[in-house]
Amino acid sequence: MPPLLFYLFALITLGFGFLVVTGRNPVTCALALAASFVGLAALFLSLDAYFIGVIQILVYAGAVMVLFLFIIMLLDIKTEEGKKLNLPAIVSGVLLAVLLTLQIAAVVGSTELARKTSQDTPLALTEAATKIGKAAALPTITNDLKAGTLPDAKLIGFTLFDQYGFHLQVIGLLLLVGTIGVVVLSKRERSAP
Amino acid sequence: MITLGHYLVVSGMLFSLGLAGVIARRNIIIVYMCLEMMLSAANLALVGFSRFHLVNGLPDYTAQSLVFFTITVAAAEVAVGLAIIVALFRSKQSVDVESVTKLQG
Amino acid sequence: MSVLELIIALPLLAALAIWLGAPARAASLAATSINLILVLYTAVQYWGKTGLAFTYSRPILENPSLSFAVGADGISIILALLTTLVMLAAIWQIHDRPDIFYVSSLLIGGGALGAFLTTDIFFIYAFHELALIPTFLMIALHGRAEPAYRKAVAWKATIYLGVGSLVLLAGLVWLVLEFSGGSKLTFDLEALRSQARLNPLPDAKQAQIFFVLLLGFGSLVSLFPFHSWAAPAYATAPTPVAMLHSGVLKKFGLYGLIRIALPLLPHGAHVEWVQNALLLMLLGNILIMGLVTIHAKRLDDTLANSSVMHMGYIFLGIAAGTEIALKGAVILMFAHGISIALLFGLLGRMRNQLGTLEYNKLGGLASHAPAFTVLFAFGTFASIGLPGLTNFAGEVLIFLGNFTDFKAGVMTNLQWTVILALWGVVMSAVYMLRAYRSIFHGSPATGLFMIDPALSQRVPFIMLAATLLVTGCCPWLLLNLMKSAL
Amino acid sequence: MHASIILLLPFFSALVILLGHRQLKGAAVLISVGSSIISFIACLALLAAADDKENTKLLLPFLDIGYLHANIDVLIDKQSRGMMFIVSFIGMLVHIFSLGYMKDDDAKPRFFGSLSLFMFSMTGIVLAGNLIMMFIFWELVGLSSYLLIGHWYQKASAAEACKKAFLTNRIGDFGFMIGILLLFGANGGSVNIEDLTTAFGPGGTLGIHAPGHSAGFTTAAALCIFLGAVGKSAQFPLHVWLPDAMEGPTPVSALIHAATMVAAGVYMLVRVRFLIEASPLAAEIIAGIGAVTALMAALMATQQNDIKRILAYSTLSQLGYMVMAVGAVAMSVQHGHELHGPNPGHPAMFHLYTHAFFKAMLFLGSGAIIYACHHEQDIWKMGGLRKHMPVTFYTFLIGTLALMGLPWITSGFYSKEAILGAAYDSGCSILFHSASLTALLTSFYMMRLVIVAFFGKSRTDSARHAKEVEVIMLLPLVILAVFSVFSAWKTFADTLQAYKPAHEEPHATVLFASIAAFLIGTGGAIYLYRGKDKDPINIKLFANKFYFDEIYAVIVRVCQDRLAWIVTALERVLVDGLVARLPTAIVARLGAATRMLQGGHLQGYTFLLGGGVIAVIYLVVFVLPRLGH
Repeated sequence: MPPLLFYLFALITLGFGFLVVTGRNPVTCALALAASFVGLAALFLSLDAYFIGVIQILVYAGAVMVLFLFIIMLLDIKTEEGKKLNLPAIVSGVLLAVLLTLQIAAVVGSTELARKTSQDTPLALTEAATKIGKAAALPTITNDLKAGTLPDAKLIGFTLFDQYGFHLQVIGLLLLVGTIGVVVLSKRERSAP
Repeated sequence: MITLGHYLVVSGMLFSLGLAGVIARRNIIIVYMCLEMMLSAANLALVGFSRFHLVNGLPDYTAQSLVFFTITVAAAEVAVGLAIIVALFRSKQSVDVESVTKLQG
Repeated sequence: MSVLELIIALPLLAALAIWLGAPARAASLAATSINLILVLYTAVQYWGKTGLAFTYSRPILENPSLSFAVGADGISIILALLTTLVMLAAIWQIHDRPDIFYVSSLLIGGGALGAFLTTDIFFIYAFHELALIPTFLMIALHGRAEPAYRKAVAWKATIYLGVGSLVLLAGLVWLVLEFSGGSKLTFDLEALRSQARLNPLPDAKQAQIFFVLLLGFGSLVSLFPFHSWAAPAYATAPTPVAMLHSGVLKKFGLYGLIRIALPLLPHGAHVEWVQNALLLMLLGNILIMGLVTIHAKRLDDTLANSSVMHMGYIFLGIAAGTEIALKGAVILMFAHGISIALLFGLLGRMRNQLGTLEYNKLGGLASHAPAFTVLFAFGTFASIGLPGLTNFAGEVLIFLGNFTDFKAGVMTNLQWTVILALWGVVMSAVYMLRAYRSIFHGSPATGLFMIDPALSQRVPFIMLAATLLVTGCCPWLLLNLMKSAL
Repeated sequence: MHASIILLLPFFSALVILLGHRQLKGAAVLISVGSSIISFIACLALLAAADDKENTKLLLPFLDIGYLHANIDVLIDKQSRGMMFIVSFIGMLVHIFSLGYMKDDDAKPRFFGSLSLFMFSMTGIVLAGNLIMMFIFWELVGLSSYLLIGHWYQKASAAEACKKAFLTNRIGDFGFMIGILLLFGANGGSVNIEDLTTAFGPGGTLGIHAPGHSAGFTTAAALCIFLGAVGKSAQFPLHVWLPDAMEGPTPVSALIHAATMVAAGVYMLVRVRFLIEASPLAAEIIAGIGAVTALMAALMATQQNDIKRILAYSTLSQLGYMVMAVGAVAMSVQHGHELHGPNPGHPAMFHLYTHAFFKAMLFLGSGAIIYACHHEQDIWKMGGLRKHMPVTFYTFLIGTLALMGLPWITSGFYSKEAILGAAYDSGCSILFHSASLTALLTSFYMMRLVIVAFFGKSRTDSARHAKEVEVIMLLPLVILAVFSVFSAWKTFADTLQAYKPAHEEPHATVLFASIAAFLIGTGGAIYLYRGKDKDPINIKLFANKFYFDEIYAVIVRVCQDRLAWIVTALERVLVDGLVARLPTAIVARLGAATRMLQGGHLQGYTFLLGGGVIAVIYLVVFVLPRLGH
């Protein structure tokens, strides 16, 4: 994945992210956020996480952004024209952001783990076929591996259902509670308050 | 060459952007979007680590499953959050953060 | 059942009876007069004896051995006599006032009696706190100035005395822990005293504990740096409360020092840094408060500040620690209590009749109210230490007590302090005579005039003035009560 | 036994008058006069029973703890007997005189009560056996002078005068008490006069030749006790109260501010002369202050116009004389020559005795004049009273001549000459010269008074209509006039055990000086003032009493009132501020700060959250590794 592309996608993600933060009109912010998520998905792809990249676009850029737009339209939120800038909040926000970035950069710079590149961590797909324990029994995974391609979705599915079965059920429950919550919250009070 | 560091720095900057947005912005929806950004920045860092920490020659999929979980939680959270915003808007007719001071001590 | 318990119980029972609807004035007068007779009886019984008498103890708790023990020696009887006298006078001079006046006076007096007559540190402290509460309430409810100022003054006094009591409590607990040393914790004064004799504490520790006790008792007694609550409180307090608090309750701190601090920490006061600190503070009391009193433009400020100033002399007696000085201190406590109560009582009457107490608005009252003038003269000349009235006997003993170990030619800083404190006697003469001159002498400028109180209302003041004269001419009456070496 | 009568009778009479003056009405006066007569008779008995052993007898217990015996004990010796005679005799005469003088005063019981209180306290001082008892009655005398000066308290000037008198005395008592404390400490707890005399005597522990004798201490003690005398006898720094004390009724001035009370200071100095003789510096200072007071008061008297003020300043001057005599005698003793003679009385006491008689007589005479001229006190508004009031005139003249010291006839001459003698052989010539100058001035201003008041023609009709006062007021005048002549004669002086110089003839220069002073002074006055209607010489400085009153007023205002104002302000700001307001302010500020945390605005919360995260990262990543965890 040539470095140029990486910088391009990073620029897209951060640029639109900045637009989200500074945008006046909520709609532009929402769209900028969607674009930022697309850039992010591209970065996932560059990290050979194809399934996660697709999920990112599907869930975030698709569902969440649509939900935001829907709410903006529903509540007809006008652009904040002319509201006086809450200067102290902006200043403290920017200050904190800069401080955090510097700190992360310093931390990252100081550890040699971060200096590993994708070349010196090549994916040894063929030998992996024999070493992945229980997964080796599944022909679909071993055949792709031997064919030199990365069965990304299958491997995630195997990991999820093999090791994190219980966690999935909890997430399922969480989603259920979330939806019931939404219904209760947005039900219009029959009796006038 | 692109190293893990690059990805982490990008994720850090994205996270800071999100944090700045949460603090600086007055419109609660924008605050919410920045929150989503902070979550996705975390995902980026996780995916970065899973790619550069190989298990048996393959990327470390436990990290990616965690990313999967965060995405799910984020979705549920957005749903509930927006419902709250709607209820809030109905009672306060404004989405300005200043108006929400019910918890004042 | 010792007579002392009856003395303590009577006022509290009377207060209860009033609260339950008994006629306030009758009940309180009866209680206080019986109390006075009882205390006189104990004084006669105790004449010439030494050590504790009338002791009776009711054990309450086992492990920290706590018992409601009463007992009195010369000092407690003298102070009890002071309390009952001032209580009777304070209550007698109340007329057409709500019942709360009677109840609060009884509570303050009862609390003071309890503090003076019990020999258990716990109850000494507890009774004192009981006596403090009605003072604050009365200042806030029935004080003299407009409500906002009155409440501020009450608040200031409460916080001051509250913090003072806390410091005192810390000192007392430290003292008790030091002496019980892990074995049975005891609050009984006699047990602690014998323990102090057996294994006295090292001087350095004694000095520290003494200093903490001094700060605690000091702020209750308006020692110099902690005095700013006293003047406004007395100026605005209703008359009976002012009489009782400045006359009686303020003596509790000094009584505590003499009864608790000195016997248990004999060398505490003589350690260099403690003595110098105490001397500086009491000089502040005498000289600085003397000047502040001279500056006062109203009679109530003058009296309030002068009562703060006179505490300096008593502390001087305690600082000396010799037998003569301590007996002088006790006599001066008795004398100051009576004279300041007399003055505040008369002040209350003046305030009701004249409305104003500013010096430049008064003048020439003597021509209309001769009896009132004579009584006020007794109070004035007593408080400036005229021989023939009790204050002088106390003061001269304190001064002599400081010079007992004087070697010709070398003056310790204790003796230099006495010289400076002596100038306070001149200052007190200045402000008291200025007050007396501007109120009574001269021609009645402003048409404000007073008529003499009816004989029945004059009795309490005549009683106090007579006490001053009798004990002034024969101070040996009080001295024979204090035969036991201090 | 006599002593207890003399001491306690006036006290009970004062008490009875105080308690029952409303019921007693007229009788109060009789009680007080009766008590003064009885105590005079008791004093005569005391003089008769002159058993020469001096002993201190306990009368009443007062303060008796351990080795402190501050009781009411009585020391009867030559000095106290003589003084007791003077006090009770003149006291009785003044009581009788004021019967007439205060006839039309409405507060008579209060006046006579205070007079009895005064007799009680004066007797206390005279008979005092120890210094503390003397101090007690010292202050009681101050109180009675306060009551008597302020008798007509309605007058603002009288109210101010009595307050001023009491406060000035109080400053004197302040020094006196310090002196007593020093002696009490040094003498091991006994302030008994007899013990002190032995202690300072030849064999004693504190005397001048005693081993542990510290000159500084003795001088300090002597000067402190002298400060007490300065306050009471109105010597130089504290003399301002005596002229103002003339506000009181004239009999008061006669008794208190001429004969007895102001003499108490001199009496006390003679009592503690062992102390003064033990310190040369103190003796010189005392003599110096005495001389200065005498000279200054004499100068002031020359320019006064109020008859009582002139007599007040002349008293001041004579008191200065006596104090100078005490100092001079002490100096001469230190120079080695003892007071020789069988009963070595003291020139100061001798002058005190004679002065008491003629000065009381002069004051009572002036009282009669004022009473006759309807309370007119200015001598320039009198004149020609010689014809209208013959008896008063003659007695007044005798008193004046005694005061001026008419050679060989009047008692004043002998006592003044004794003092000049003491000054002469005190070894310091300035004393003698200033003393003789004062003698000259005395005769000058007294003759001026007599000429202006009695000779020439009456200047105002109140002087013209003045007629002789009743007999009850004249009687004491005549008796005192007789005494002012004969009190220095041998027989009488011996009974009073007053000082009588052993060698009959004084030094020639002393005799010449006193006669010359008398002649020049009288001549000058006659020449200047005969037939004049207004004062020819007019010296502002003397008339305004050297502006002392103004100076003291400024000192009081600045040192006391201004300082009091500053101290009050400081106390309120510093002490009240530091101890009370500062903690409350701090607590209030802390409260406000914590409240901000719960402010309820979301952005505040997130900011704090973010800040916390950064701080934790900083600590964990950057600080802890360096600390070696």
